[in-house]
Amino acid sequence: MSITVRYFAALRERMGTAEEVIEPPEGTAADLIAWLVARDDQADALAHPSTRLIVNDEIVSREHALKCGDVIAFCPPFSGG
Amino acid sequence: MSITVRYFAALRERMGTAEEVIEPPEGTAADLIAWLVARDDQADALAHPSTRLIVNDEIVSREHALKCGDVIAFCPPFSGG
Amino acid sequence: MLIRVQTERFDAGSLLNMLSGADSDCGAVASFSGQVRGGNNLVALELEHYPGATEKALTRIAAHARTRWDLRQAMIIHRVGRMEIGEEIVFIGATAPHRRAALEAVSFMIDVLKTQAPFWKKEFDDQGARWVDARPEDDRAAARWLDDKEDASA
Amino acid sequence: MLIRVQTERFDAGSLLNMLSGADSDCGAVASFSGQVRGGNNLVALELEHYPGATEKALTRIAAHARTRWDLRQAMIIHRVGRMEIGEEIVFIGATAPHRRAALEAVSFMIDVLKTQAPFWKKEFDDQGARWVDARPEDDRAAARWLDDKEDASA
Repeated sequence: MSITVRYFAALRERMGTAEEVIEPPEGTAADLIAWLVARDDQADALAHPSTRLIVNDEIVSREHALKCGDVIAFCPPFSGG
Repeated sequence: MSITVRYFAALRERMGTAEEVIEPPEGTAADLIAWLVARDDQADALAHPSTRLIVNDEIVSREHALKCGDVIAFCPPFSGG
Repeated sequence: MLIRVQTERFDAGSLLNMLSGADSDCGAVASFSGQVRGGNNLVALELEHYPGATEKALTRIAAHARTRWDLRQAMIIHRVGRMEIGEEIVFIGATAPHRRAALEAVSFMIDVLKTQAPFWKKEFDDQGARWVDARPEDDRAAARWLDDKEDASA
Repeated sequence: MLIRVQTERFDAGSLLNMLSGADSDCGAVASFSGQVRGGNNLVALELEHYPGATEKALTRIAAHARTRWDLRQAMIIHRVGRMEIGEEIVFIGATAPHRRAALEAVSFMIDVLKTQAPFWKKEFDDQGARWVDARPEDDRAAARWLDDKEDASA
């Protein structure tokens, strides 16, 4: 399935890109993280417990099932305000 | 001893005056209240537990000992803000 | 520390901006404004106070806030005299390096002011005038701060 | 309800006055402003955010405050982009018939914003730049509101 992945702030700098479109197998956000880490060691930061996931503009847990066309964003801990 | 007594808000209206200078015997604020009530039935409101006492600009309890020249104010419950 | 009791109207926005621009090591500015609330056929309020004692009470409240929280500025402006619906009555402001201190100090100052500063409100409606009673919930709100002496800014 | 994410500077005083004049049945207006705090050789901040998701998060936070307290207005204005020391970052405001609702809603909105809205701060000092870490005390401050579902406005 086709998924758009976005990286923000420190994770954007670490991944060296703000956005990519990938074709992972079906699964949850956790499955996607494992797939991304297997693809590229640099992606281990995505697996850090402090990383927040936003799918289609909503914060989700790692158990969230992804579907084709989803936009998932990997976010370091928020520090606004 | 000479004491200046001030009345505020509803107590001012009830006592019919904003200020008077009186010559009560020495004693505490509680003694003064008893003296004022004995002088004038209208003054019973001064004895109400909700009445606050301010002596020389400081909130005091009924046990506060008065001295000659003090200014004591009888205050209904505050309602500012 | 700025304490003022005045009959003149004031501009809450200007007061807030005075606080905001005061210190470069302040991350946080909090404010509370009280204004005359319409309803129940209210036409206007009249605020009486005890000149001299009022200013001392407000100064003590702001000083107390400054010993309890790490503040830079503390401001209490309170009007007296006659006020129409929607007019400002009181402005409370605090600045601090960190938000919790500014927010709690403002809550503290308005809560304690309600029960410790000699102001009295008289409400005028189409029937006449009456003095506003003290509210038990105001006593509880103040007691919450005054009974609990520990620093709540953590 | 006014939610805005913008690069432009804003005037906190004007925003406060917008709130103050809005409703005649409002006795209380509370605000919080966050601004860039100097110190530690800080020169400037840069705020990154997730366009779209940010506005949704802020809208959800303000709507949540309105279900939890009896509010008339709720306002969240947050800047993004580069900001110098002393510049405003965020303005939070609420109006309500009663003060406790306005004060608590403002504390709630800033506490929850810190942990639930996708903003990231980068600090620039004389050594270079670094991303600001999340602070455990911010998590605790937000959890205090989100774990405790009862209405605290009593």
